[in-house]
Amino acid sequence: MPDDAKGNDQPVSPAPSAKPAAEKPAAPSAPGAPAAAKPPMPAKPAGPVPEPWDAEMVRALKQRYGSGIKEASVYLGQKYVVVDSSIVLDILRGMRDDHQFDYCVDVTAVHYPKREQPFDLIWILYSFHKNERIRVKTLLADGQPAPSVFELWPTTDWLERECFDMFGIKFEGHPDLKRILLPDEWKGHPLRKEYGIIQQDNEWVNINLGIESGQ
Amino acid sequence: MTDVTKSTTSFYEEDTGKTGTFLDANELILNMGPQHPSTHGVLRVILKLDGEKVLGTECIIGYLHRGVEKIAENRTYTMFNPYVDRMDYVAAVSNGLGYCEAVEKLLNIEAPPRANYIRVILTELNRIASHQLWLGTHALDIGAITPLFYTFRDREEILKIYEKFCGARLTTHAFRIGGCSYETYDGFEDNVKKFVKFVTPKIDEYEELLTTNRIWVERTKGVGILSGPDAIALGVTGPVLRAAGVKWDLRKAQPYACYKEFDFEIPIGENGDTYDRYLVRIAEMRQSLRIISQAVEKIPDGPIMAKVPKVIKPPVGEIYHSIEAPKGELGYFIVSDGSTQPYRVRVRPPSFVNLQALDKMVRGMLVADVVAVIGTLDIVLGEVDR
Amino acid sequence: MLEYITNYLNSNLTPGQAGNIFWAVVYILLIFAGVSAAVILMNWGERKALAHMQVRLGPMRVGPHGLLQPFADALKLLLKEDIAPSEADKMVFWVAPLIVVVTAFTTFIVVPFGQTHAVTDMNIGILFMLGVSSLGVLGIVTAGWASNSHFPLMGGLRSSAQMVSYEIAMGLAVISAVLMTSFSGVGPFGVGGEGTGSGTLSMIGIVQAQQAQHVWFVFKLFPLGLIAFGIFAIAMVAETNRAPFDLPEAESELVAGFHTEYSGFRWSLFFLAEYAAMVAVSSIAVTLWLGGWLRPFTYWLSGSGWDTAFSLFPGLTFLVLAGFTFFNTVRMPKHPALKIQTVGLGVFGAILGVVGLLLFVPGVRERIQDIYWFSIKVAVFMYLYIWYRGTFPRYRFDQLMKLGWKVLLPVGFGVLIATGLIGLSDQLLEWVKGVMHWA
Amino acid sequence: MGVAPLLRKVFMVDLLKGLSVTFRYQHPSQVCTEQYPLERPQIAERYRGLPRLNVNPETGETLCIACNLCASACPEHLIVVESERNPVTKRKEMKRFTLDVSRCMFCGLCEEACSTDCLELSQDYELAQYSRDGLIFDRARLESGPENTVYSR
Repeated sequence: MPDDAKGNDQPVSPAPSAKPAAEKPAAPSAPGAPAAAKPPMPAKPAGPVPEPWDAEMVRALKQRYGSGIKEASVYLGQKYVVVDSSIVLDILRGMRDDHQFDYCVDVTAVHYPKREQPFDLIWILYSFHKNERIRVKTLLADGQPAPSVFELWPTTDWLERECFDMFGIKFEGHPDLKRILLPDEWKGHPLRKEYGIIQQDNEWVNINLGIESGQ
Repeated sequence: MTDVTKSTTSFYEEDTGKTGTFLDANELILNMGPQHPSTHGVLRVILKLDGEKVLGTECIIGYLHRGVEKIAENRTYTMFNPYVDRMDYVAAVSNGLGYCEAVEKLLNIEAPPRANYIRVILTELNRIASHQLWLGTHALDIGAITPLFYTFRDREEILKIYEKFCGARLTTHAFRIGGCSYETYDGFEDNVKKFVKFVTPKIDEYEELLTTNRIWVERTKGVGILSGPDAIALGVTGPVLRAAGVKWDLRKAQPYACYKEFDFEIPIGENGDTYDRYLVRIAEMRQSLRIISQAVEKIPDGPIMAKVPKVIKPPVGEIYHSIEAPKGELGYFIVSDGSTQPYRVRVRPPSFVNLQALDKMVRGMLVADVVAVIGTLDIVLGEVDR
Repeated sequence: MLEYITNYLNSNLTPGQAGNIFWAVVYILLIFAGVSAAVILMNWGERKALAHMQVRLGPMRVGPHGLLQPFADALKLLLKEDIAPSEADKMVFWVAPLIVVVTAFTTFIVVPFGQTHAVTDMNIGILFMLGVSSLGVLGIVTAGWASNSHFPLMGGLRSSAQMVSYEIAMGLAVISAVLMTSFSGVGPFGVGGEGTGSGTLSMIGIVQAQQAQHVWFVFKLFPLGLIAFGIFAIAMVAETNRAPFDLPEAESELVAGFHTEYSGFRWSLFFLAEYAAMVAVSSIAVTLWLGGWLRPFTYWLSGSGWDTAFSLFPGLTFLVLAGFTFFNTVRMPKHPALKIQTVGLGVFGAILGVVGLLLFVPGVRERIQDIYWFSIKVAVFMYLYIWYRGTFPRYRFDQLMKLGWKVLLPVGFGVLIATGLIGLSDQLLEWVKGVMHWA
Repeated sequence: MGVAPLLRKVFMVDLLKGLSVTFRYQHPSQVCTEQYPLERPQIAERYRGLPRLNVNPETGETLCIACNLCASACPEHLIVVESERNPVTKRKEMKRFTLDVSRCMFCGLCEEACSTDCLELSQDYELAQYSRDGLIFDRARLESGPENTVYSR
């Protein structure tokens, strides 16, 4: 147990955007990798760069929502769009109905505590017709509810519950939003960056397990 | 989906509350699990029953939650590798493959061809092992106790190959970021070929015991039907989706490793019932054997590790990479902030998503079917709870 | 005293018929001990046979090849803490296993292990047996109810429905066999003219009818006897809650069904009763269709030479078992830790051999061979029970009911009607002739 | 239903097929149980079992150079290496080495990190101890290697 603390209490890594051009990794090394693009890249220290994604669908979306579409890029061959949280439900519905993204693979979030809108909420969609994946991303402020897409894809039921459980993101319109992996009365949302790795809800442990602490 | 139940506690109040007269047995709330012989670990299913008919279910999961995603944020990329084996512990090799390939993609490197072949052989062996374990336990759930022992005996041969290859049988940690850490041992090819020859008649034997057996057919046909559109809406993947008639396999749709070099078919079902899922998995075992025998013939020489820096520091960025694990689409969503530790690792667990379909599949069925359907979904609670 | 005993042994009556209380008590004790021994043997045999079907070894550590395992288990069960759920209906909870075990053993009163080897010969023997054995369901239902827990309750419910439905199919099959006793004709297709057969419900009478007709009822009116036997063979598996009809205790669905809340000694009573019931229903099947204590080919291979040859079988069987045991003794791994076990196995083989030799003694072998043939036939059924369990998946509740009511019941009726019509064929012909004549 | 399937159903061919499989397997030669303490399984050469600290077989000196690579490679942070500089040779020497096997997952990362082939995962798989403390291995126990219990009975 004593040696546990050492590796675990590492400071929370800052968000990528806030990162000062961190020193380049030893060498991306694979011969074809763009190792040369090193010195003063604005925000990206090294490696491949997201390229703007230009496709018919993106143009249609941009035309319809204007500045609601904040970014549409391709990174390592994977497409993603960043959209405003107010229109995300519309966009997702459009993705499903108009652009044949009929399959929701995953709903997940990333926490960047230092950002103004600390949560990235990500939907990973897949289209059987086009054999194509796309990530739809939106930024959320702490406590700001996200729209539930349960109506569009029933599969998101548990995935949204897990997001709520782990990050505390509330999904509006979800039929039964409650914790899924942790006990219902648990306090805290473990995948937030401020939640320590050995941290537990000692009170809950105390009451329900009858021991001092889970550690 | 879970509109039958508001919350777990209210269930008990309804059940034990003093209201209602004695023997007022309209509905019965049955707590199946977490200690139950056929919930495959620590799944708890609350069944709302009318006699033996299921009116609704609610799954309570999380008993095996270990916070794998949180652990990932506090380990380096290399250190996290053994942990992924512990999610779907019956298909540890597939988990490792998915993670290693995701990180490789993030690093923008590619494993050398020999490593890819070894990966394919081991992963396909793992698919067979996982399906064998599934078949044994599924048959046990339905009451046939003997297939379990036959499948475990045959799975043992796979585990022996693993043990010789990487030193562990279950949580193998066989792959490293950039390739495989081990060169094949002497006689690896022979062992694999021998295994293929050994297991082919054994699969026929499982079929002899079950496929035409009238009790097995009655117990599985028409049980837990999931139609294609339903399956897609519910997000199920893997054999469950394919049994519903959707011909979709990531090995074909978006080939990873070196799957495009092999000739194999995607078995699909017609009705999406438990029997079809059984047939699909049996056929998949045979297809895996096909892939293995092709791969072991063509396995090229060369290095087994790509040039990977000692300290793995992927550039800032995020990646989603998924593979076809034995249970379905296993995805890793990794966010890198440029440091040695992943900023966020999200695992898209196939069992977790597939388990959601349970409620839809067992409504109106009998208690015995719940057991059959839990078995046919092929869940591993280590992966559901992570 | 000795004279008293030999007198009795040479008589042709069962103790009940002779009104001899002393011998009745002796027989009851013998049967109780014998059935208990059979249960112990069955316990070991099931674990071993099932294990070998499942490419395992089964018990190997307690005694040589696990021979002492049942005793170790019995001891463990007796010493276990006796737990009753706090919410259970204590009285009923306590009584339920007793009902089950008492009914299971009571049926053995009328089982004829030999011409004179039964406690008594009731003239309603088969009726008594069916009646008492169906009381067992009462114990199972009360056990399920008294536990005041969900899984046992469902087990009890399933059990009541299942046993009651299969009782009917079973009864129909039994009636068609009883009907056959009223034939006087000889051979598989002899039905006899004037319906002069004995027509009896007595267990001994049924076997004697088979002896008189020179055919086991399973071959009588082929295939009617066989079908009736088949119905009974399926229904009896369902009656005893064994795989593939083990729904009341389906372990993958209901944990342990009606005995989920039982442990220790009370649980062992259920166990004892289950196996005793298996022996009991197998005895019915053997008595009704397989000629009871009769040796095979009594008619074709008759004559004193053949009689002597067949009476050597019991001794030979034991000698073969002894030889098998010695063979395994030699094959035991040579390991110091296994020395005691090897010696034990050798001694066991020696005992078997001595018993085998004893069974060659003329006076003994003539009296014992009835019991031997009966036991062998029952043992075949016991093996079938194990074999089914090792092979088949479990039926679902509705499918079980479907099989019982929609398949076995109509077929049973058909067989019964067909048997009756064929039995009356002569009279029917007369009647038809009469009608024709009148017309 | 055709005649053949009907006949197959009536004569229970499907059930008999299954029964024949289980019947065939009863032969003692099919048994695949290993009677463990009597027969010990063949362990693969690469088996990852209880960690061991290798010593130079000639001099008996440890091969460890106290580089701490294993400790930093361990995902569970189970290894603690204490070292001090030898004033004579000016080399770092390992003083104490503890490994908490109770939480070890035998991933083999420490073995891979070791630059001198000192730390190695041995083929010992009998790790049961009577207390949790017994699973915290110090240098002496790690160097002496596994002590296999011999079961007399």
